[in-house]
Amino acid sequence: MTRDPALGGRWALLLVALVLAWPLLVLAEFKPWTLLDERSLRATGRFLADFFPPRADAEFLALLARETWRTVAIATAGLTLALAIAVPAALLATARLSVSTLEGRPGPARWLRRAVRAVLVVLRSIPELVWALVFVRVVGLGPTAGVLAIAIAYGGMLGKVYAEILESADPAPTQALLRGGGGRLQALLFGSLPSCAPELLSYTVYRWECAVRSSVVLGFVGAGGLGQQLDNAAKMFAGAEVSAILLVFIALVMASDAFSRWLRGRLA
Amino acid sequence: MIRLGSADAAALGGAAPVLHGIDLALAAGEQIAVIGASGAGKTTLLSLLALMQAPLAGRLELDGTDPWAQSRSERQRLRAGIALAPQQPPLPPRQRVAVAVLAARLPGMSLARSLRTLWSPPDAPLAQAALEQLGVADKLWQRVDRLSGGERQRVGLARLLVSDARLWLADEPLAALDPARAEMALTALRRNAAERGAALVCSLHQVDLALKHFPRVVALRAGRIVFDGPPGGIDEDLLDELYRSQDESAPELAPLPQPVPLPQAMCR
Amino acid sequence: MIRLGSADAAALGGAAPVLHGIDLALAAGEQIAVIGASGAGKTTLLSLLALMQAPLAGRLELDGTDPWAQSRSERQRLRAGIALAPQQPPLPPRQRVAVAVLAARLPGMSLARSLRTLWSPPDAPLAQAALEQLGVADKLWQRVDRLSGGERQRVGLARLLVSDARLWLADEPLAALDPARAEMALTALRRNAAERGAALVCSLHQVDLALKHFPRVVALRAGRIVFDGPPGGIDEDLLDELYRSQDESAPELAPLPQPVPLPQAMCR
Amino acid sequence: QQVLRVTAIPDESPTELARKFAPLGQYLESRLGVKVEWTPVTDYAAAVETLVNRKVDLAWFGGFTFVQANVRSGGKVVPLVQREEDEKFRSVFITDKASGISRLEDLKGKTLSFGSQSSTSGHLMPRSFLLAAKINPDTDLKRVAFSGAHDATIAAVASGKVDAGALNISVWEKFVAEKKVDPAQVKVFYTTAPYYDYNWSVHADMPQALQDKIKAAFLALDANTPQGKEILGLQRATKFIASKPDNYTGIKVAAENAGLLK
Amino acid sequence: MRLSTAAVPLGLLALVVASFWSLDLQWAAFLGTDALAGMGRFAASFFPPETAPAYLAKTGWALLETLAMSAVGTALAVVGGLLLALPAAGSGVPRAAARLVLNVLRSVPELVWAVLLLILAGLGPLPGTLALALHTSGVLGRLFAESFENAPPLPALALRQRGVGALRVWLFATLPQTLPQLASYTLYRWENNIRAASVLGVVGAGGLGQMLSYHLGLFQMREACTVLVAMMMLVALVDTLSWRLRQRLTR
Ligand SMILES: Nc1ncnc2c1ncn2[C@@H]1O[C@H](COP(=O)(O)OP(=O)(O)OP(=O)(O)O)[C@@H](O)[C@H]1O
Ligand SMILES: Nc1ncnc2c1ncn2[C@@H]1O[C@H](COP(=O)(O)OP(=O)(O)OP(=O)(O)O)[C@@H](O)[C@H]1O
Ligand SMILES: [Mg+2]
Ligand SMILES: [Mg+2]
Repeated sequence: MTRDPALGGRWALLLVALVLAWPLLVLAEFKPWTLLDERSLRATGRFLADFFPPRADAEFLALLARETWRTVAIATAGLTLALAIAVPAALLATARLSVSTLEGRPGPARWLRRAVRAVLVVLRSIPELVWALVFVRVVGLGPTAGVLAIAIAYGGMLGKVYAEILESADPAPTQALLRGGGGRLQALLFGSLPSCAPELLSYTVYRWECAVRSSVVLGFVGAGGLGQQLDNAAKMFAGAEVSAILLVFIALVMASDAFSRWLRGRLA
Repeated sequence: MIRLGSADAAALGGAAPVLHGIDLALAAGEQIAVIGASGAGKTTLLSLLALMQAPLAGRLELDGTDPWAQSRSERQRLRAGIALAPQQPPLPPRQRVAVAVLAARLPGMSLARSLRTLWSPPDAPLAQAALEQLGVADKLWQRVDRLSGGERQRVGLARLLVSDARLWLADEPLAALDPARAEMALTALRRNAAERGAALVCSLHQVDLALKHFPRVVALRAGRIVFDGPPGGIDEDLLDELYRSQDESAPELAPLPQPVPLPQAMCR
Repeated sequence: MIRLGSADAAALGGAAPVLHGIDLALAAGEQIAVIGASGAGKTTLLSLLALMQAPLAGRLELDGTDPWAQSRSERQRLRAGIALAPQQPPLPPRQRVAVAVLAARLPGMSLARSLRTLWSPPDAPLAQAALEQLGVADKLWQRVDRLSGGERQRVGLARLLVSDARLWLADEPLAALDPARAEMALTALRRNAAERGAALVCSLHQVDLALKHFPRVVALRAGRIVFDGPPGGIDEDLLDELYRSQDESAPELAPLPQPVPLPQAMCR
Repeated sequence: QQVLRVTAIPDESPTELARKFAPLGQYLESRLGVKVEWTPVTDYAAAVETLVNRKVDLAWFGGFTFVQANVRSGGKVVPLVQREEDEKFRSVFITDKASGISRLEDLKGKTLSFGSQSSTSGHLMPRSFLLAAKINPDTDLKRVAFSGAHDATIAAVASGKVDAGALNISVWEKFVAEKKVDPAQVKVFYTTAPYYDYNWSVHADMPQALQDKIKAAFLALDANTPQGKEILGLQRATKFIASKPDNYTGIKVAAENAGLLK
Repeated sequence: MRLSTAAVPLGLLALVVASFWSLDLQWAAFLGTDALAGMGRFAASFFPPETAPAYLAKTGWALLETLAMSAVGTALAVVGGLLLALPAAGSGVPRAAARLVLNVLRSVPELVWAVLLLILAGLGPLPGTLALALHTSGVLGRLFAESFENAPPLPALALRQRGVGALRVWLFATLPQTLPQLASYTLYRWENNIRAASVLGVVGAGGLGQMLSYHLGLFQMREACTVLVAMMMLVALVDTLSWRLRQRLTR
């Protein structure tokens, strides 16, 4: 009676994990000790020594300020369009508001849910960089491609995560309402939103930060913004400029982090 | 009004049946107490009556038809007529008492009015009247998570009082209440149910209150109904059997097992 | 052993004082029942004794010294000697009963042994013995969220039985238990506490059990101690006063307010 | 006012390209009487697409990118001029002194970095010379990497991240001249035979008169004038000469053989 | 109070409007018939995908490599994220320090980490794996810290009341409650990292991404299409896998 019935399963699981980990480590050529050989340490040291002091003349700073705003603007515009995709998709995709699932007998609506989920998978399984590559070829270089790429890839991501947040919340209040015969939107507003709203909001703000980072990366394929500057600086091995741009990024993301905390504080 | 015919059921979230061959008929406006040892299946029985899950076997009829044979939307409509106050009140933290109570009226509420209720409940006097009958009127605008245990429980019961359901189910409504408030709550439930013609089913551990207040008592033992009738029919022997340890091999109360051994090594 | 001198305290998470001028001394090995109406401050009193919060005013002494004047680490050490079973058993869902129970032994456990306990508890027999005394030994390997209400509560109490604290605090330990299991649990608590020389404080709504089992009863009314002595000193008048509605302006139980009005417009 | 938009394949860092172009742009503005606008792009394919879709008017192409543009536009890309050096351009294979590699055959089982996959001198021609030496980069080498640009290839070899690298000879010579690489540590172990490379191209839809004016402007650059000296120096050219599509048939064949053009 | 309540949404609205306005987006270039036709031609050039067996085998290997990079990177990130999330969900100086580290790790995108790491670790999957691990540690660490902070506090409080140390309170009360959420975040990040791993190929980190940028650069659209299909299959696979795992975990 006091023998742990789960113990065997746990050992088996551990074994399976180890057996799976081995080929993965080999395939990823995971040999971190190569980082410590003398030649790579020297190269690293040279590169890092270049980082200080970061470049900070007025002209460069003005350029950075302009590009920073462009980066933020691309992210904001892209995320706004993404919301237009994500919100309706999430409401369609979540099983939490489904009365049939509540009863343990999925109804026909689950096919709709699956279809919506499949579309979301397609939207986000292609990285925004690839979307951008495609759009750059179509609309030419510039922010339009970046905005569209973010809108599409993030629409898919947000839609999925919104649905999941709604589902991971304590189901009791929502189900009590549905069970009591409440409508879906009512159940959402009264049951799920009070507990999910902070998480939904903070996730959205978090995604906006991600969009800022993405729009940086999109700069690498010509969508403008800080990324393009970073690409230039890195290709020149201009350590002082790289470090200045990195500092700007970090400041940008920390600012949006503070913004998110403040916003959540207001909601609570 | 609602009738179970040799129904089996699993606990909510479980798979194995814990109720076996339940036969139970409930007329409109009837008042029943369900008693039985911890783990006997009282909560599971109420979840069946609340249409939270279908019976694994057997029949369930509501007004002569099987709700589980109907369409989902039809069943959802039927649920609006049934209100359940679970063992642990499912109240979203941070919500105010007034809103939490009025959420019970959502099934019949328009979307516009639901939104108004979130903003500032127009039906607050109704909630107030219900809370008054339970002795917690002064907490109307308090946040739900700032209540004492007994206050929370009474807020959960106030939901029944304001609902316009025809079948009220209360799972151990008195667990967290002192004797006076228990009497008060039971009186309020019975009186309001009678005035509104709603049927009332309460699961109770307080056998004395069950026998004193209810014209009909159902006793469960290990998932089966062992008694169903007026309280007069319950005698000491039956109570003994009801609450005797169900696991026959376990020692009876008398020879208590040795005190828990605490080897020195474990103590520090 | 522990002593409160004209102490005031706020409810946990609240700011306004709900306990006023509490004087209470508890000797080692003593057993006390705390009674009082819902909202009287029983839970708050236990939280004071459990060193979960400092009194707003007045003194608290543990073995002659004020724990709130000590360093934080010293206070942490003192807390290991005090075990509290809250009103709602604070058990992480999905954790297995054995682990949940043995968590109470963490204060004296080495880190290595704690890790082993998570993997597969070596002290399972100890948990088993404690559960047996409460009649839930068969749930040893069940997940906590697959228990009925009364089973959960008993698992919460088993934590007290396995702990090596010298002061056991139980907040309404019998709320979800049927009469037989309530007797059984109370007997187990008192007997084990006595054998181990631990002091025991239980808040109870079951006045009859409190009077029958405890040599000393403390009665709270609106945050003040109105009685402290052997159960013989409690008479009908005192009980009446204890449980009378505390809000003097509210109607007494007799003239029940009018039934909740349900204007036609609200019904559909 | 009319605008002449100009771009170039990013075989060097974009800021370097912009710096190199500035005086040439002013010169063209004065000669053509139109505003000249520099449009940086971030990958080779984008440079090709922008000219094919006529989002720019004039582009600096490598031999292989010119062939790609010509194919994608259905033969509507016209090479105007090229540097004298581009008639006999070369690539070099470099390695670390300590690696023990001294011939192409030694590369078997080693790691090699090209520049961009669309580069003529950093990928296509080195690959075709490897194939000619009976070494298939995709199967005989341990790993083939693409550093993205010629200067990045040098950095990868210098820090020992790859055993060898293949790149444009003129970038190599520039790095040696500017002492950005230590010849005692990194050495050239193979230099390819000469081939045709870079040119300045326009779209065939450009008015013939304008095409001729641009061509004339390039051909008129003279190293004996101060302005010509500066521009030619930055372009690493002695002078510009007329170019023609036939120059690049060899590249096209090499690309087809190497499976890079389908 | 009322005014400042309205100020937040108004401020956000202003940010959105300013973004659209200042970017001067070329909707015409995107929605014009010309552009649509161009896009159609461009899309058509992707079909049919290349299906030569040798090429499929090569794609398969790259797929495995991407899978391995993302899995190892994510696993390392879980370890790093947990190590940082514990202090970050605590209090005082360690909390501030851990949050700073998390912010720095998170604010630098994988691609940028990869560019920096290429100097350190050379071309190939290792810098890619490490880049994923660094960035994801920041992301997961923050999400983990948040779920620790949002976990129902009572179980932890009960143990803390007994004087149990922070680590074991976390192990016995917070972790079991948040485990499904942690797993869900991890699995979700893993899906994310598969896409990120593809992008990293652009800077020389191997896998499907390297093939994609190679073929896109050479205008070999049909081969690129095969790679894209493989990428989508991989994501779909991980998606279902993680959905299943999550369902099991939350049961
Ligand atoms: N977080 C809180 N914030 C503010 N007030 C609170 C909070 N929690 C409880 N209270 C109030 O403090 C008073 C005492 O609460 P306490 O929980 O100690 O009562 P109790 O005697 O345990 O009652 P019960 O028997 O209902 O559990 C009550 O009036 C309650 O409304
Ligand atoms: N989610 C679950 N999965 C599996 N078994 C469960 C689950 N919930 C409850 N059970 C088991 O089902 C049986 C009946 O549970 P139920 O909750 O109906 O009892 P109850 O009569 O309400 O008891 P209590 O008075 O303790 O609340 C118990 O033995 C319990 O252990
Ligand atoms: Mg129950
Ligand atoms: Mg209490």
